[in-house]
Amino acid sequence: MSRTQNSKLKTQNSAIVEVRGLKKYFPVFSGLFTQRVVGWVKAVDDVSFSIRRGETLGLVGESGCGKTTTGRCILQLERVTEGEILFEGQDLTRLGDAELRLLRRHMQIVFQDPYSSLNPRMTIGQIIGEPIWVHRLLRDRGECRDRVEELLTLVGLNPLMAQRYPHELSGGQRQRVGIARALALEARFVVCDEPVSALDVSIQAQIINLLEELQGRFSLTYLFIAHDLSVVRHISDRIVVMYLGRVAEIADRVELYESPLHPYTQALLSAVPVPDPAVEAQRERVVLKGEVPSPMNPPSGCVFHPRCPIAVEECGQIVPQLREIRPDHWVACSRV
Amino acid sequence: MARETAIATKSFSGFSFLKGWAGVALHFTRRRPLGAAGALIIVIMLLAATLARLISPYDPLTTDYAAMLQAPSAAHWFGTDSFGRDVLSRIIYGARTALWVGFSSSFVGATLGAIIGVASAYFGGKVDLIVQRFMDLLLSFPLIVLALVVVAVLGTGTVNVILAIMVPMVPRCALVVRSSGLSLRQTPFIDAARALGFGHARIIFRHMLPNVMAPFLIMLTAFLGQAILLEASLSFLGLGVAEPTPAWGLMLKGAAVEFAETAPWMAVYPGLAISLSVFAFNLFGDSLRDALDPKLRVS
Amino acid sequence: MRQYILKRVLLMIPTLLGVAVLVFFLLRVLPGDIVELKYAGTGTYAPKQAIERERAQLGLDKPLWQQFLSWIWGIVRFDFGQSMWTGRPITHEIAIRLELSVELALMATLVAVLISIPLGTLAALRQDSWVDYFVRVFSIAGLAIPSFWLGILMILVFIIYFRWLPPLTFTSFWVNPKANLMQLVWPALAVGYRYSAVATRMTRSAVLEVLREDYIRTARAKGLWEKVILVRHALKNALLPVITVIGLEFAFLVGGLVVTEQVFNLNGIGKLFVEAISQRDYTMVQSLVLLTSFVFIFVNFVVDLINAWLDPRIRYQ
Amino acid sequence: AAEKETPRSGGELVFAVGGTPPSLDGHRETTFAMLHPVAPHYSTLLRFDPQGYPKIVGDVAESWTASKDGRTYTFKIRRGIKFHDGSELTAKDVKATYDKIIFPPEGVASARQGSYAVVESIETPDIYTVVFHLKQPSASFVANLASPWNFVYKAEILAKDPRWYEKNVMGSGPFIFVEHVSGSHWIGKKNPDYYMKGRPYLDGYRAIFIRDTAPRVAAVRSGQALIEFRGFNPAAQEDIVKTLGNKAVVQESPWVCNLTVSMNTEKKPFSDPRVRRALTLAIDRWGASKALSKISLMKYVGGVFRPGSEFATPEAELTKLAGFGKNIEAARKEAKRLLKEAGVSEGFSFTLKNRNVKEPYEVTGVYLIDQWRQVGLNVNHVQQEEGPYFNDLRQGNYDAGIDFACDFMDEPDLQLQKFLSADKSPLNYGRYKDSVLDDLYDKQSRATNSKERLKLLRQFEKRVLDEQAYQFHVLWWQRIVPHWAKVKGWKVTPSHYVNQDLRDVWLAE
Amino acid sequence: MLARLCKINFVATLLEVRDLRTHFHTSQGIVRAVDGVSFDIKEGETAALVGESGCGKTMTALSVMRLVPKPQGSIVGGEIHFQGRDLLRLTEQEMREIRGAEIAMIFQEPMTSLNPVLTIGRQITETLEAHERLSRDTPEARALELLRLVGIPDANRRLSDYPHRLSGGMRQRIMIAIALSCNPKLILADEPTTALDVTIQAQILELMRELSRKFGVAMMIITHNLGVVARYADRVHVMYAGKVIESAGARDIYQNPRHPYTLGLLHSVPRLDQPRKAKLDPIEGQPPDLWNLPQGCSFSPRCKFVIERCKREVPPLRDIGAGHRSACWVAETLSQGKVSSS
Ligand SMILES: Nc1ncnc2c1ncn2[C@@H]1O[C@H](COP(=O)(O)OP(=O)(O)OP(=O)(O)O)[C@@H](O)[C@H]1O
Ligand SMILES: Nc1ncnc2c1ncn2[C@@H]1O[C@H](COP(=O)(O)OP(=O)(O)OP(=O)(O)O)[C@@H](O)[C@H]1O
Ligand SMILES: [Mg+2]
Ligand SMILES: [Mg+2]
Repeated sequence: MSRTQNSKLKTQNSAIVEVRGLKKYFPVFSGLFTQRVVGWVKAVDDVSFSIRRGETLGLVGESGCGKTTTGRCILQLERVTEGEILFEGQDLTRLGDAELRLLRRHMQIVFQDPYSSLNPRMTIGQIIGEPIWVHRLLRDRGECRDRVEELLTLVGLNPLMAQRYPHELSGGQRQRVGIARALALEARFVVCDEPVSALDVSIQAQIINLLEELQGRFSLTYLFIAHDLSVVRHISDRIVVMYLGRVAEIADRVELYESPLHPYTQALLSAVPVPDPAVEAQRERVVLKGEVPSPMNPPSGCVFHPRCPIAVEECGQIVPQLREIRPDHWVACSRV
Repeated sequence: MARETAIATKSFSGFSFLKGWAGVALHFTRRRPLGAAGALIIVIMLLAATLARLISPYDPLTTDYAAMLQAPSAAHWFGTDSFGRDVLSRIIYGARTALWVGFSSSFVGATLGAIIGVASAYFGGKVDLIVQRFMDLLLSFPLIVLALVVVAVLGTGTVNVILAIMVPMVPRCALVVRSSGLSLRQTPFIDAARALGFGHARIIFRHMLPNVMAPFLIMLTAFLGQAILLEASLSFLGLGVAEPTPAWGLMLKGAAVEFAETAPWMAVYPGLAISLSVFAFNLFGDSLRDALDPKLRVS
Repeated sequence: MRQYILKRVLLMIPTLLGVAVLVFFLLRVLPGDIVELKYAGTGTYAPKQAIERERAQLGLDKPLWQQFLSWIWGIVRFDFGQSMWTGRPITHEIAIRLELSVELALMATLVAVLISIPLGTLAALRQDSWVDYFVRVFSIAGLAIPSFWLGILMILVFIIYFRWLPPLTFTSFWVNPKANLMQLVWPALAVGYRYSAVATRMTRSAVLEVLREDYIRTARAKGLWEKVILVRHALKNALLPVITVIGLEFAFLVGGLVVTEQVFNLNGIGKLFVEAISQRDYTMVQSLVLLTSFVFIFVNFVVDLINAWLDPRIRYQ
Repeated sequence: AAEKETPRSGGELVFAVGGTPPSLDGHRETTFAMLHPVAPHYSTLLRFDPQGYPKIVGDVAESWTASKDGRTYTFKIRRGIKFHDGSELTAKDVKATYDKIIFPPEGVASARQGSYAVVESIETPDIYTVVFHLKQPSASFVANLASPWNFVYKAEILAKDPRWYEKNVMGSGPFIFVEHVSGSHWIGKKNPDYYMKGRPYLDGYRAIFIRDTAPRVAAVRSGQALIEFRGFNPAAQEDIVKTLGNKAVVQESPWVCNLTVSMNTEKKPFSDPRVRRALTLAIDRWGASKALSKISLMKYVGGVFRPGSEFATPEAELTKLAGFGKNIEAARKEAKRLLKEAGVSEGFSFTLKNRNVKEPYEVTGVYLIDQWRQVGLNVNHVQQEEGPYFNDLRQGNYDAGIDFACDFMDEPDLQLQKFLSADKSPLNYGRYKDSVLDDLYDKQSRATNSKERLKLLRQFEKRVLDEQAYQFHVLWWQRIVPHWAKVKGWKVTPSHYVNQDLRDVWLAE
Repeated sequence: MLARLCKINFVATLLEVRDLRTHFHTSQGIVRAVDGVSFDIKEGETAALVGESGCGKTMTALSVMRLVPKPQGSIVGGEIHFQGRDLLRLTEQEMREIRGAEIAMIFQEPMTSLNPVLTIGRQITETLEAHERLSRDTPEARALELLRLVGIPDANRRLSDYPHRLSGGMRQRIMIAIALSCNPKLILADEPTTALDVTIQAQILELMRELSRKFGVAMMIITHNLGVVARYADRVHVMYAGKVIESAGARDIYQNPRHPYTLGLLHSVPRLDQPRKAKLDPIEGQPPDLWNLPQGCSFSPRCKFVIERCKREVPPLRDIGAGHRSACWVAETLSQGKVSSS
């Protein structure tokens, strides 16, 4: 129900976040007296995409391809090397510490690891209540406590949990607390950095359902980072596929899964296991050769060409640009 | 009959009230008997120090030249020293000095070190580099020189000794805490705190510091034993607290060595007191380290 | 690798310079002046102009920065100057003591290694058994017994029961090994025992920790003999932190044995340190601090090299 | 009985020294740690009779005469004294030596220059005669020439480099320098050409530097050192005697050393003589003598002069001085009364600054604090290292302090100097000015009549210790030298500075 | 495929685990990590052990190897028959000879399972030496051969390399090489691909299948993801809270699950091969704590099909036909339709 309304909104509203030419290089130090920079880890290299208000944008790719870094850059937890991050039209990269701090309440993050994302020395109540208190959303202890209980109920936890410490909770419960904390400041935009990949399959579904439900209720916008393609397909409206710091493909969910264009996306999709031996037996597998290269010295030209089944010689020379092959379907491959 | 049951239920409820702490203590004792033994000695020391006035048989300062160098007897359990002062009383009061010097120097030293270490890890980059260099410098500076310099500038006396012992502890604690701080810095809940728009001070003091409690406590207990020993060594070198303050190291200094043969009790008992207390703190600290974090390394 | 070594060597310079600045100015804020101490030492009176003259002679009348620069300039040329107290060259004064101190430190370290590695390993293998408890109590006792106390007891035992005392003057090992060892063995034992405590505990915890590692489980799953697992897989990894600790202790022992040297009347660096500070022998203290800091940094560097040699993860960085 | 034995030649004497020599120049140093190992290499103009202190005898000087007006002294130099380099020692060398001491050239330090302020000039009419001209008569002049510090150096060397002797040894004494290992030991060997035939008896000697008491005592007990000349405290003596039995002998003597309490008279309430008097009255010196002598060097009750010396006040008279009486109860009562009168409240708290040395400073500090506690004063003990301690005392940054004096002989000029007005004597840490005392000092210094001098000294003592109580003595020290009986020919003196050239020392067996 | 299935029926049983119990003594009490586990593995068969985190999969495998961490954990009961011998009755020395040689194991974390200070070559050859399978000079040659076998390029150079220079996938290949080195009969692979990327996961699994076929090695793949093993396993054993609650042939279990937990597991994951569902069907609630198991069936508090009996009696693992075993009182009446309709 709410979902259809949402999708209507999506088309009308402009982007809530726009990433333009984002680059994040981590320096590699060495050298004599001074710590001279001898190289760069190109964690994110010229990435652009936008996130529309109210949608869920999925971000998939192999480990180390720069998904987390992209998310952290958007939230300014990492200073970008180059590029712009527009949040509701405002370029975050140009803001100072104090200005940023005010904006932070509108964008939040839910982490992958439910065990280390909560301060083990604080009670659940303190963890959720602290941001409310610090940002002075409520000035009264009692009100604050009520609000915490309300949030706990919202994410499906017993309000009595406020007294407990994180270690007394299971992984799924902690992830709910993490979500409640993100909601405490009434954020409009939430980066979910692999929020379910550390959880058991049976719990994953609970959290995914919760995230979807909350999105409907508070018209949230998600950047949903994951490497499990079936989960991403389930939750996302549009999907960005990254490979070695670059965007390989951007497309609508249905479009991407039904007709993936980039050879990497195709391989990725074919590698996803399906829990049915009958189906599996018939599925054709594109098993990629080789390993993911190091982002410190990525291959020249198209970063995927050493593993690409359809690569030709020129792929090693020309960096393919993101092209809109079909409406709203962007691919960075010169062979498509 | 009825009264008996009343008492029984009362004591039972009293016990259940204490259950939390008693349970922890009981568990600790069962799992780490050595640590529990250490804790017991520490508790005895603490009692001796706080109740010194009540339990010591004599005033520790009163000299009695009629009773110089007396062997242990019913009147003086541990004998008397060369001024005719009661050794037992001086040892009991000496626990005060030892604990006061030990606790305050290691607490202040470790806390300062922890704050510096955490802040250095949190800010990273240039700040970290500069702080690290400075800590390296302090570390490479000979400990004994630091102590000697402090005493030379300020003279002997309890407060100065505390300072002298404290200074070298700061970089040592900072080093250890920084390394756990560095990994803490990478943990998501610190990122979460930043994402929530908290200030630096809040993140350092409220989110990072409480989470380096384990290395902090371990350093603290390790320092405690060391501080007591250092105080004794400094006093032995004549750089510690001043006579006639009752202090163990001081009791061992000079006189005890001179009279080691004619009046061995003057040397034996304070020596035992030092060894036993340092032993206890180390024992306890070790077990605490095992209990808190087997992976943590303290050098 | 060569570049790494060069870098580390060059990085010593700023640290040593920092130490130099620190010690130089720390000494100048100490109350009491070497010249006045020299004369007032026994309560006799020295005329003012004699004191002034002496100060001028020692160069103490010049502005501080000049004194500092000329000192540093001397050091750059490996000229450490003369002791302000005895007037003899500092290199000479230190050299006599350094041999003893380094030898003692080496011997004590050897004792510590011989005690700590077998005991620590044993304790780890038999965790929470009586062997473990014994080793822990034994090693902690080493930490708890003040070394001056142990030294005094040793000397008293020698004197009272054997009517014998280790030689009081130092003979170089190369001149007379027996006399040399007779003098140094006892303090080395006393100190070595004490320092074995830290190393034993480190060995124990390192071995314990390594034994919990996944690759030990892998080794077991391969069906290796327990002995091979211990020596090849566990100890090699566990020794890394132990070496660091032992190295640091060694660095500390050179110049840090103030009390022990005093108790055994050893003519070493530690004793010289205390004397020089109480005499306000500025040039001497400065050189000594520089020396001990250098030893500390250098030993650290060597330890890092050893670790790099043992641990390929560091080696290839 | 010992004197009857015939000395035996040979052997090496090993002795312990409780410190290390700074420079080797006797003229500039003030510590026994230099004197004990170095003195055997040198001769002096005069010396104290080794067997009969305080008699003064010649060393380099064969004889001497004084003029009637007491302003000219003529010394005849012994012929045939040779420096260790073989050259002959002459009047020229003596003059050069004393010129360096009394009129040190630029850049040369002289520690005792002040003791020779009366000397106007030195002349050498011929190579075996030295003449000292004084500005005025001086009662202590000859005694000062027996100073053990005044090593006779070679004029030629001094002419080339007046500081040569700081790092080198070249004398004419009974022993020749062999080796010095810094901080470790010092070796000397017999001088076969020593002017006194048959001396020295020893083939050589070895001084071992042991700064700390415990190993020093152990060294003597184990026989690694046969003697330590400065002296041990009673406990060490007991241990040594217990270990060695009849292989040990103990020589004892009062010592020309004492501890005094000095007060900052510029500070309230110590500016009030009543308070200072109360402080001295509160000290039970006779009790202390009994108690402390068992555990420390502190022993003899005395005024400004060493008890037993020719200048000392007899006990009967001494007990009349404030704080020296035998009725301690009465004295304490009086002290309390005085304090009350001066408006010092019960429990008044002040700081006692003390040297950070165990023996006998700390012991005395503990004792004094306890004594003052008994008249209702609350004393805070601050022990400092030598440097800061002297600094504070000199700058008046203290309430009360334990001061000390140690001289090489009994001599009013030396012992009274520290009580002169602060502008006259830098050793006066009391910061007072008292022209009466200054006058008395000058008079006694010139007094050639010993009776008259004694009278002046009594007046001086009464004013310092009793009437004004500016500074007051606690106790004088005892010198106890327990040593191996086989060390012969050495007799203890009231000063550990004199009689250290080892000329007459020999080893039995 | 069918041929393979038929073949299995005639092949001898290699490993037979009966009522295995492994307990841990912890401060909370006794943790029943493995609480009566029974299953068989036939020669050459690939079995999968599936279950949520903490349900005792690793401990089951370690119990078979007799490598349960001492002294906290101990095998308190049951039998493990391997080629007719009860492993639990062997001496430590006999067991050592079996480890690595007869039964090999691959661990979950390729990053930490190799010793960082020994070369790859050394870590392979030491297994060979321990079991004295080869004469003195051949281990290197064998190591080289193994590296080529697991598809490591430039094998010669890699022999003298240290583990930290290799990527996770490479390390897992090394682990496989080590496991294969002594031609074992059985390989226990504890989540061999969980730590790896999807594309690398596929590589490793394909490799393992290929090799197991080539050498006829039986394999037990432990995983928490039902999808991962669908393609590779012949037989699947599902574990829940220390017990095997269902085991059946692979096709059977995916198409006709006979335990509510398996059913729930299959339904709670989104699937790429099916149209996207509006909402996922999670299994509500939390897995129980192993030191504090509920009465009766451990799954009963989360079960949609729960009946009164489930809360009282522990359902035994029973045969419900065609080699399909399930530990549910209502296994027979369970149908997929019921779940989707609820
Ligand atoms: N602080 C850092 N310093 C240096 N390199 C970094 C840093 N953070 C990330 N990197 C590198 O940047 C690259 C991208 O990292 P990122 O964490 O964004 O990947 P990811 O796609 O989130 O991977 P995963 O799926 O494993 O979470 C990696 O190669 C990583 O090693
Ligand atoms: N050393 C130990 N001490 C106490 N309990 C332990 C220990 N090791 C494992 N356990 C407990 O045993 C149970 C089973 O653990 P096991 O490792 O077999 O689970 P698993 O199914 O392999 O889980 P995962 O999927 O997370 O690897 C867990 O609940 C765990 O808490
Ligand atoms: Mg990530
Ligand atoms: Mg597992």
